[in-house]
Parts: sequence; C-alpha cells; structure tokens
Amino acid sequence: MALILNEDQQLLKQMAGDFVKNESPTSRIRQIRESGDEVGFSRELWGRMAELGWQGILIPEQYGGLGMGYAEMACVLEECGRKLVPEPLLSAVLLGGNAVLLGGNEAQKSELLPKVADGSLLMTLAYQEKGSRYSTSQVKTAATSAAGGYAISGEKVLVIDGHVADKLVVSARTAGVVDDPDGVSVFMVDREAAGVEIVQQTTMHLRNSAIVRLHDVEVGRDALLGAEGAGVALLDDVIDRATVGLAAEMLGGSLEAFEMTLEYLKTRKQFGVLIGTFQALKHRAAEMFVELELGRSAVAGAAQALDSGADDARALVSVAKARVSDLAVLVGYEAIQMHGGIGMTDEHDIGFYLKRARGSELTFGDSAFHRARFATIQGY
Amino acid sequence: MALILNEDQQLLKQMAGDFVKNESPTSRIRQIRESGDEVGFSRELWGRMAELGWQGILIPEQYGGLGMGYAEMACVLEECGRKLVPEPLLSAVLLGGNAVLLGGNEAQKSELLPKVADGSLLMTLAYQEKGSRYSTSQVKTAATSAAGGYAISGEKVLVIDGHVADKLVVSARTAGVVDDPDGVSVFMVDREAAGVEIVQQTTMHLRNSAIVRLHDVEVGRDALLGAEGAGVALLDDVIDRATVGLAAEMLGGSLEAFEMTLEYLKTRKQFGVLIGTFQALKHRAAEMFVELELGRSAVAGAAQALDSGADDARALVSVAKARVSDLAVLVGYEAIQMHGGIGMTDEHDIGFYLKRARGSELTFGDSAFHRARFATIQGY
Amino acid sequence: MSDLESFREQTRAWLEENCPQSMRWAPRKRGNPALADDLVWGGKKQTYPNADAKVWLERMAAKGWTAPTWPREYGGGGLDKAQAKILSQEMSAVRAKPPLIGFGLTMIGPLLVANGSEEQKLRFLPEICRGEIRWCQGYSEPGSGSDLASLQTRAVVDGDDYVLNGQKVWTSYADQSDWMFCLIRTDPDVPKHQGITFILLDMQSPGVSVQAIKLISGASPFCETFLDDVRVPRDQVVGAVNDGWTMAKALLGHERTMISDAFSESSERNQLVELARTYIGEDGDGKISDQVVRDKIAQLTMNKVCFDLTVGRTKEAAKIGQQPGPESSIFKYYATELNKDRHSMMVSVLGPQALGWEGEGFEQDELDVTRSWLRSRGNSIEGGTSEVQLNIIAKRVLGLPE
Amino acid sequence: MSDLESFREQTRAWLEENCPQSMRWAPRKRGNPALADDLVWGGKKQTYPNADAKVWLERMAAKGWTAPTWPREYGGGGLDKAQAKILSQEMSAVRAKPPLIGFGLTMIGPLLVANGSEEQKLRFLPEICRGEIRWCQGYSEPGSGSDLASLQTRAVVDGDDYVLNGQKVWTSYADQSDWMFCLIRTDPDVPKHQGITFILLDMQSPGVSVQAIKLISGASPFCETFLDDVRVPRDQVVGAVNDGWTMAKALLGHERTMISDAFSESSERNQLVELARTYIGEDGDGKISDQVVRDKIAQLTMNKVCFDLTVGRTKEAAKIGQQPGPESSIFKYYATELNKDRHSMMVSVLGPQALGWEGEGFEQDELDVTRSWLRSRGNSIEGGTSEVQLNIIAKRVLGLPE
Repeated sequence: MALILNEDQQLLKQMAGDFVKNESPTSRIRQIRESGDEVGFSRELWGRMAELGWQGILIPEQYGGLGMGYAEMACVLEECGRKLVPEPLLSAVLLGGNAVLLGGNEAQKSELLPKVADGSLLMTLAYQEKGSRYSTSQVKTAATSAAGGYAISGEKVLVIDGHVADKLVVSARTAGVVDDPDGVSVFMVDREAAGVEIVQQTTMHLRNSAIVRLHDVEVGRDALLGAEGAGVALLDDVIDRATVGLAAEMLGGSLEAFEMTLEYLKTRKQFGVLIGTFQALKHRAAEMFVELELGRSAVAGAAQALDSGADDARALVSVAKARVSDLAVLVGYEAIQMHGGIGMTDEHDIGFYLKRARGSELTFGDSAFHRARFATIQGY
Repeated sequence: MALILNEDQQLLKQMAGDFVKNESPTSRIRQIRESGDEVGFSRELWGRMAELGWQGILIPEQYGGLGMGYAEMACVLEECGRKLVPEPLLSAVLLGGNAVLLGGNEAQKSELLPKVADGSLLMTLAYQEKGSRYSTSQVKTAATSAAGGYAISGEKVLVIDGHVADKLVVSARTAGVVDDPDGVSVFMVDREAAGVEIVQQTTMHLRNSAIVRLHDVEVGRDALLGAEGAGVALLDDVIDRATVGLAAEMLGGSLEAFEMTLEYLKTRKQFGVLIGTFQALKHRAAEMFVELELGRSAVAGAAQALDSGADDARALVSVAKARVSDLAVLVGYEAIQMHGGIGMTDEHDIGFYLKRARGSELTFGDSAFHRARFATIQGY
Repeated sequence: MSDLESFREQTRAWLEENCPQSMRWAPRKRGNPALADDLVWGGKKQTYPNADAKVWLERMAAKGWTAPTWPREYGGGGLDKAQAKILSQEMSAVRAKPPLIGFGLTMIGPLLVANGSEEQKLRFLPEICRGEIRWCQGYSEPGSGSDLASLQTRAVVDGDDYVLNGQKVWTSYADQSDWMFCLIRTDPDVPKHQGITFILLDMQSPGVSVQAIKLISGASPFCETFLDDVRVPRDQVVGAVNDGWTMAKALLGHERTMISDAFSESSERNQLVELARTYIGEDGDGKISDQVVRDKIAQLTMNKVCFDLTVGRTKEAAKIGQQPGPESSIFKYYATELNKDRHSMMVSVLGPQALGWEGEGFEQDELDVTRSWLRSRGNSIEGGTSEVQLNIIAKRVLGLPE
Repeated sequence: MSDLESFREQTRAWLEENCPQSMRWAPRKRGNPALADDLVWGGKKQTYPNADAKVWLERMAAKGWTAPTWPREYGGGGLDKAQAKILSQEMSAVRAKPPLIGFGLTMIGPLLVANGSEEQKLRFLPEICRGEIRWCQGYSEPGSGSDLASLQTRAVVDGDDYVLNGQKVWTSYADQSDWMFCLIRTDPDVPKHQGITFILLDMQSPGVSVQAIKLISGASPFCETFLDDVRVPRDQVVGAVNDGWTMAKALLGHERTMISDAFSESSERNQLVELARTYIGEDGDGKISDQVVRDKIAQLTMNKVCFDLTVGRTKEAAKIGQQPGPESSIFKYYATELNKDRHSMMVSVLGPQALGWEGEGFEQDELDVTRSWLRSRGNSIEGGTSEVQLNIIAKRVLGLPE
C-alpha cells in the first residue's frame, strides 16, 4: 500500500495548493454566484490547469495524458476542494473522460482522450433522473433502434457541468424495465445534436449542474460506449472513480472549514477569554481532528486501491465516501455553530462549506447508501 | 394528562424513597451476591413491603388491592431502582399478577389476586426461550391435549424470579408453528407440579432469574389464562405493563448513578482542581440531565397512558422503554468513564448500575426493537 | 349560570359572529410555519394579507382582546386569569387565528405593565394593543455574541436627552419595526453587568440606519442597526438608570420560551414519514422500505414525543400554580437541537432533490426543505447558544463548580 | 549472495528446525486475544503452558533473539535493523509465536539500554532476555488518576538506601511480577513534575505487599501495591535523581502504543457479522436480516478499516524514516473508543443471551462477550483517559490556547 505521498506527489500537491490559493480564492465562487455568470467557471483558468497537466493526470500517456493515478488526482482535487474551485475537473475528467477510458473502444479513446487531456473537450455523465436517487439502474430514458443507430428520449437531472459539456455521456435503456440491472446502455451525445435541450440548474451547493432533455435524439452505433445492455457495470465503475475524486475534494473542503474554525477559536473572545480556551469546544475540535485524519486515510486507501487494481477497491470507495460524507457534514455543522451568528450570514464564506458538504454528501450516494453497499460487497 | 405527581403520589414516593434508603442500601445486592444466597431477596422485607401495600397497588380493591395505577407503581419502582432492590415486585405483581388480572376469569382472579396483593403468592411469567429474543410468538414449548387438560413440554429461560415463584405463567403452543402469532396459549403451572425442573441462573446484572424446564407437565383446563390460542395478545399486554414498571426502575437507577457521578465530579480533584470544573465534563453532565428529564417524561407519559386506557398506550410504552434503555446505558457508560479507574473496580457500586442498565435494556426489548415497534404502531 | 359560564357563552357567540372565516385556521394546516406569513405583526409598515385580517384586528382590539389580561385603561381586556383562559379556549374552539402577534404583546408590553412609568404605559400600551406599532429587540452587538453583558453601545446625557452611538446586530425585523427596546451602556466604569440601561428608541429618530443581514438560507430575518448620535429623551428609560440588566433578564426568559414554543407544534410530527414515503418508498405492508431511515424517523419522532411530554409537565405544574421545575431549563437547548436534527434528516430523505436553490428541476416544497434546513442551523445560536444553555444547566441546575 | 540474504537463509533454516510445532500460531486463530494465555511472560512465577514453550524460550534466548537488537553482552542478539526485520519476517513466515513477551522486553529493557548504568545493564538485561524476571509498572496512585505527576509515594535517603512509603494502584499483574519500575517522589518541595525519581524495586523486599483488584468484568489484571518502609539501594535509581519524569515520559509513550496495537488486529473484524448471523439471522440473500444492525456493523467495520489505514500511514512513514505525523496522536483515543463501541454492539447483537455471568443457560462464548465488554470500558481510562488524549490533541496538535 502507498498511503503516504512520495516526493513527486508532495510537490504536485504543493504546487496545486499554491495555484489554487493564488488563482482561485473562495471569493471566486461568490462572484460567479452574484454575477449570474452562465458559464460558471473560467475558461482561461481551465487552460492554465491544462498547462499544468491536471486534465491529463488520469489519462494514459499513449492518449496524451500523464498516465498517473488517483493518488495524484486526489492531491489536486483536495486542494481544489479547499477553495471550492468551480472548474469542471470532476465532470470532464472523472466522469466523462473515465467513461471513454473504461468503456470506449480504441477508436473512441484515440479520438477523444487526447482532447480531454488537453482540456479542449468538456464531457460529462448524465445518468441521474428525477427519483433515481443513487441508482445507476433506475433508468427510464429509452434508446430505441433507429436507422443506423438509436433514438434516445428522456430527461436527466443534476448533470454536473451539463450546461457547458460538449459531449454528454447518457445512460438509456435499450432493454428491460426500470431498475433492471441489465439492459442499460451508455451513449455519447453531442450537445449540438438535434433534440437536445439543456437547462441550467441553480444548486444549493453551487455545483454547476443542468437538466438534459433528450427528444428523439438520433445517434449512430459508434456513439455506444461498451456493449449494448451492459451499461450499469460501466456506470458503476465510472462513478466509483468520480466518487474518489469527489471524496478528495470533500476532504479538502473539510480541512479548510476546520482550519477556518480553528483560527476563529484562537482569535474570537467571549466572556473576556478566547473561545478556544473552552474545554468543551477543545474536545469537539479534537474529535473533528480525529475524524479528519481518518477521512484522510480513507481517501488515500481508496485512491491507492484504484491505482493498484485491488480486489477490494469498490469496498474502499464506499468506505471513503461514507467517511468523508459524515466528516464534511460534521465539520460543516460544527463550523457554523462555533462561528456563532456570523457563521449564519451569507456574507461569511463558512456557509459555502456547509452547503457544499451536504451537496457532495448527496452526490454519488450518502453514507447510509455506502454502508449498505459495503455490507453487500462484504457478503453480509 | 397527569404527568406530574399529585400530593398523594408525592407522599407515596417520598415514603418509598425513605424505606428503600433505610432498609435496602445498594450494599444488600452485593451481600446477596457474595453469600450465594439462593433466595436472593429478603422474605422479611417482602412482608414489610406488603404492609405498605406495594404488592397491591395495581390490584383492584375488590381483590384486596389498593386499586391505584401505574403512576403510583412507577413511584415505588423508581425508588426501588435507585438501590437495585431485589424483592420480586416486577415478577410477582407486574408479570404474574397482571397475567391473572388481564387474562384470568373471575374465579382465577378471586382466588389468586388477593394472595398477590398481600404478598403471600409469588408468581412470574415464563415466556422467553433460548433464541426467542424479544418475541412473544417465538414459542416452541408445546401444550398438547391430555386427559382433563394439557401436557406441557419445553424450556423457558431468563424467567425473572423463577427460582422462587410459586406459580409460573407459561406460554405454550397449542396450535401453529413457531413465530405464528396465533396458537399460543397461556397456562399457570405450580412449581411443585410433577415434571417441573427449575435451575437458578446467575446473571450479569444480578436480576434473579431461572431456567424452567417442563417435562410433560400436566395441567387442568382451569390452568388456562384467557382463550386457547389467543395468548400472544395477553402476553403483549402483560409485558407492556411490566415494561413500564421496568422503565420506572431503570429511571431510578439512572438517577442514582447520575447523582453518584455528579457527587464525584464535585469532590474529586485532578491536576489540582475539581474535575467538575472541566467544561467538557460539565457539558456531558448537562446532556445527561437533559436525557434524564426526557426519560422522566417518557415514563410518566406511558404510566399515564396505561392508567387512562389511552389508545396510544402501546406506542408510549415503546417510547418509554426505548428512551430509558438508551438513557440508562448512556449514564452507565459516562458514570464509569467519569469515575475513572475506581469505577472499573468491582469494589465500587457504580459498576452495578452499568450492568443493571444493560441487563434491563436487553429485557422486554432494547431501544431498536421498540423504535421498530413504534413505527409499526404508527403505521410506517 | 355562573359568571364564568355566562362569560364563556357570550365570548363564544361574539367570536362566532365576529371572527371572519378567512381568519380561522384550516384544520390540517395548523402549526405549519409557512402560514406565519398570514399573521399580523402590526406596525406602520404592516400590509394586511387581506381585508379580513384588518377587520379582525380592529374588532378584537376594540374589545381589548389582543391583550386580554392587560388593564382596560391601557387598551387591554381587563380579564382575570380564568376569563383569559376561557377566551383562549373559545378561540381555539372556533380555530380563530390570533389577530395580532409580536414583541409588543409578548415582550415589551408585559415589561411596561410591570415596570413602566404611568406615562410610558399610557403612551405605548394602547398603541401596542391596536397593532399600531411594531417592536424589535436591540440587545446583541458585533463582538458580544453569547456574552451579552459585554455590549459597547454608549449613551451619554445631554440635557434632557441621551445621545446614543454604536451598533446593534441580529435585530429581528428591525427593518419592519417602528420602535426598538434596547440595552445601552450608560456607565462604562462599573462591572459589565452594571452600567447598562434599558431604553426605548423610535426607529424614525435621526441617526438610525438599518441594514438587513442575509443568511445562508437566503432569507433576511435579521438586521444590523447603526446608531449615530441618536437623541433619545431620558423619559424613555424603562426601570432605573443602570438597572437594564434586570429588565433584560426577564425578557430574555420570554424569548427563550418563545423560540422553543415555536417548535413544539406536533402536527409536523409525521412530515418526515410523508417525505420518506414519497422519496424512499414503502414496502407491501406500508412500511418505509429503508429500515435504517425508518429507525431514524422513529427516533426523531420519539424525541419529539418526549419533549412534548416534558413541556406538558411544566404546563401542568403551571396550571396548579407551581413554578417551572428544573426540566424547563432544557427547553431551549433540546427544542433547537431536535429541530436541527429533524431538518437535517429531511434533507437526507430528499436526497438529490434537496440540492436545489431555485429554478427548474425542483418543487417549491423541496426548495423549502433545503432553505428551512439551513435556517434551522441558527436555532442553536440565536436566543442563547446551546453551549450557553449547557453551561447554565451545569451551573444552576447541577451545581457544578466554576 | 549478500550478507543479508545469507542471514535470511540461515535464520529460516534455524527457525524451521528449532521452533516447536506447538509454538506456531494456528492460521485462523491469530490475534484471538483468548490465546494470549499461551504466551510466556517470564519471571519466577511463570508456569509454562507446555514443555515446548520452555524449550522455545531457551533456544531463542541462547541466540539472544528474545531481544534481537540489544547488544550481545547484555544477552541480546546484537542484530542491526535490517537483520532484525528479516528475523521478524521469517518468524512470521513460520508463524512462530514470540518466545517471550512483557514489560521487561518492551519497556524497562529499552530504557535501561538507553539510560541505565553499566552495572544496571549487566545486572538486569540478561535476566530479562532469558525471561527470568517479570516486571510491572508502578506509576498510578490512589488519587492521582490522569494527573500522574501528583503522586505522593515518598522516598527518603537513609544511608545507602532509599526508604519508600506509599501506595501504587493499577499495577498490571503486580502479583505475578518480580520487579517493579516506579515513580517515587524524592523531593516534595519543588514543582510537581520535578522531584520525582525513577526507581527499580524488588517485589520480594520486606514491606511490599500486593493485593489484586477485582474489576467489574470479574477479572483481576491489576493490583494495589503497598509500600511500607521498603528499603531500596540507591544504585537502583535509573537516570538522575529527581529526573524521573523524563524517564517516565518515554515509557508512557510506549504504553500508549502498546494499548492501541492490541486492538489493531483485523482478524476479529467480522466477528460481529458472525454473531449477527447467529443471533439475528439472515435473509434469503445471506444479508443480516435486521438492516439497522447491518448498518451499524458496517459503520463499525468501516471505522476499523479507516483506523487500520491510519496506522498504516504511520508505519509507511516509519519505514522511510519519517517521524510519526499528527495522525499518531489519535491512536490511543480512537482505538479504545472503537474497541468499546465494538464490544457494546456485540452485547446488543447477543441480546438476552448477553445477560449471563456464569453457570447454566449460557455458552462460554456468550459469557466471554459479556465480560470482554465490561473489560473494554476500562480501555478509555487506563494508559491515559480519552479526555486526556483529547486535551493533548487540542493543545499539542491543534495549538488551542490554555
């Protein structure tokens, strides 16, 4: 196991942290919210991230990437999570890019992955439907055979960065009924294709998202990723990887909120003394620290398991997502409470961290979902 | 609702508290344990309780009792719970007596209840079997028709005060298969009857208990309590009432353990100061106080619901048992932790309270059992 | 027929005749906090939700029944306790909404009745009863937080006036209010609990400016109030100069009770169950299909039952004239923690449908759950933090050493 | 072949030949704490579980491999780190049980190697290596609890001796031990962390009496030790007089690591699942039939996984020569809290079958669950309470103000 960072990884993390601190303070996300900016991120900064190679970290060298792993990706995403960086790494690389990498044939990979790696192509995954909750098999969207391919109809919601994605990876049912694990297929759909309607959503946690409506959208056979009807396995694999990325981001957000709170405890006076001298708060801070360290281990363990192709990778992904979900919400709640009234104001940044914490908790499965999945994997 | 005590009840409680404090300090239960006393309580003290009328509180005046209710019974049991009083009120009155009161015909009631009320007859309920957990329908013990009545065979465990009970109220299957809610019948069996074998058990929580083995024990038709095959409803009603009694006892034990701990916090010094000055411990003590007040309300609510015959009585019994189960374990754990090393020694009484807390928690259903039952009653 | 019985009959008849149908609660919606918007807070900025609301207030105020137990000379109803109880029961019987609510009736009014000068009573109480002025409370300041006595806003005597300078925060609806009752430091040279005076302030006074504070939930129930050389006549002091802390303590008690009362409605008890049926589903027996969710909902519901029973104990004791027991010290703490837990669970039950802020893809009910959840996080901060509540229990109830 | 490779080959061959079959772990039972009874703690009161245990100890001690890295002149193996790692790996490969365990090897021995006088090393270390003396630790006193430095046991100089008076408690297995290393106050007139001296005490000395403390679990792993005019030669002081606190700190660190290590075996991870299958049952798919229990077991198992991963981080860092990071401060706290939670849950899973203490009606395994649960409650008290651990994290790691 490689649970601690080697020198290269430490350097990568350090650089990512500096970049984020200098280029993307938390105030950015506030500005984007206030301005109603429809893009919701900076294409210029996205380009500079590509220069640093971030979009290519997970992509093999033969497709123009750096061929590194989740340990490295987690370093970058943890730092991005600290400042709630809005650029679409999660969607473009971990969802869209991974769908091609894990499900695509050689032609698809050769064509698309280099563009993902250099940041020129934005992809995302459109798998959730209203009421589908955290399931990949709850698919009502239907793909029927059409001349030379398929015609897809249905509605996808909470598509991360769906408002800007050039290509949408869409799950649709080619056979079976809702909740049937077989019969789901995965297609790539161009945003410009006839019948695609995209409506931007405004989320509580300020994660750029969209509704994607497909009205008899025709795609060719070459739009299929992986075998027809075998999409659930592909979706689960893709989402597992995105989940580790999200967990790293959540760890970063939790660390930042914790450190902001620690700083507040050390500077805020009440009743004539620093509130950080109150033992009840000290113990709660120490308990948060314990959870943060366990969360860090969980993320490292899951990343390492993916990188080494370990048998227990899926179980460790659930461990990580369950842990950081509970961790992020705990820290978010405690951060607000310890900040007192000021923490309840929209003006203070700490509220963003609570919102993002729960938003991410409810993305790719909350802790109860992952405990149940873990138990199933473990055979009990 | 009558959630607070009226003057008579306050007086009863005060007198019970004084009696228990003077006559039955916690040291008694230690002495009984050390001496290996096979009776496990004092017949003399039992007689004096009868003089005070405690055994007759719940028994209608026409059968020689005081015709009072669960509010009054709870007053007495709360005080008994404070000192872990070993006399068999729970078994003789709340289990055995109630089985006759709720299930018996006029002849049975007229014959037996006066003896329960004056303390001369010890009865108990033998319903649990190995593996039956908290279910009243998990009954393997079988009653088959025999000349003039039934022949009963089977094994009952953890029969409270079964080692001294004169009459055992036994559940046995007259029809159906294990776990079938129909087909269970309730019989009275004399301890002296041929084929009855009683083996005393040594329990962690020092609750006098026994295994009762029945080898083709013959009983007449007049041994049946209630209708043949309708025993589960009777058992549930009886156990509901005993549960409220046990909950009152648990509340008393929790209050005593809490007060012992509070006293320790006020007198024990560490690092040169009283440990009760540490804010982390203060907050935990205050949280325990909150739980104690809620537990007190829950017990009062359930007692009042039984006394008024309220529709929601069963739901409130579950609320009370779930609450005091969690409360008693919380207080037991915190009491040991706050006492530190001395709390871990057998020599200190506080350990008795933790053991009794969990012992009572696992009697008549733990909090998870009662939450599920509550949800079912509430229709969700 | 006794006097009380005849009072009951007359009251019932009057209410039946005078309470407009639209000012009666719909049976099922009682206690739904969304409906609080329908209620009349009074004041010059009041816009009535409908014509009936105004009529209802005017009719009740004319009888003095907006403040039934206050003396008639100050605009109240002059009822004794038994009569007031009957009025309350009969209003419940016809499901009448309160004609008027707010800090005037529940906080500053009672204080003036008990501690105001005759002049103050005659000046303010009738206006309060008629809903003509709305009040806000100016206690907290930036930096004071839980340590209320550390306040810094200063008043210095200048002729017949005080001149006030400083800043108040967390003033509920200061932007909607006509007057503020506030705590001001009048003597900086004595220990902090002394030297504070309770002052009534006209929000129209020159030098008063108000700015709404936007919360993480998006709502703005609180304001910052800036006081810049604001002149207040010295006869607007309530109680003795430098004895404001005594006045404040009584009112703070009121506020804590109100906050916990706000959560003690039991009609919402099963909202979680309804949400779970919708968002999680149920099995063939009508049980919530996820047992873990069901277990947590049962726990929260039981918590609520236990809390309601505890409040019930205090109410029963009050009925027979007993002082609130130690159990009342847990109300603020537990009610707010419970409310937070309940809202937190509602978000979990909604799952991804709780991710909305506004716009397409989410029902209004869903958006309300999310925003109410965020708002609930402040419950354990405002009106005395949970930490302060635990400190109080540890000290005053348990007697643990300082 | 490198020197290390040849060392590995020789070691493996020697172990294969010399480690008796009965002194090898059964593959599945590794980490089962019940087996700790098989292990040899040494000392004059040691009764060997079987003849092989004695042979195995003698053979290993003859090679110095009971203390592989100690110098050969003190009875150790004189191995360097690389060799010691190979020995450890090869012992694992043949599943050899340790020939000898105890405080001599893990606590007082290393301290003497580092800080003992030459005389002390020659006198004690060989006996420790051969398992001839067993040690106990005399730190805690009645009333000292978490505040170790407040100890009161006094030593006064009399000729070449110290004369000791006082009482030690929580001495693990003092009744089984030959020697005690203890902290004694030698100067009462200086601040409490000063004036303490680290002294080695022969338990056979006149004036020493030992009484076992029975715990709530029924077991007696600890003793009280009374010291009544006990004479100890002054050359049995380790380190400088009045510098005992420095000595103690190093050892206390050792103890904390040991306690958390004791719970980091992962073979027990699924004991809860097995118990749940037996006592709760499973559904048609082999899932635990009570989803709430299943959820809690998954939570506890995940907690354990996260803890093991955290320990793994420290071990990896140690391998590349890094100091333990801040994560190591959580080990004692979390390991003991987790162990308590796990045992508490085991009792819940057993339900009524956890009610036994002894005798009929309960299986031995059930009685063990109950007693182990009770024993586990002490984990967060001994070796530094959880409260002290949280204080340490708050102060040293988080830098929160005093």
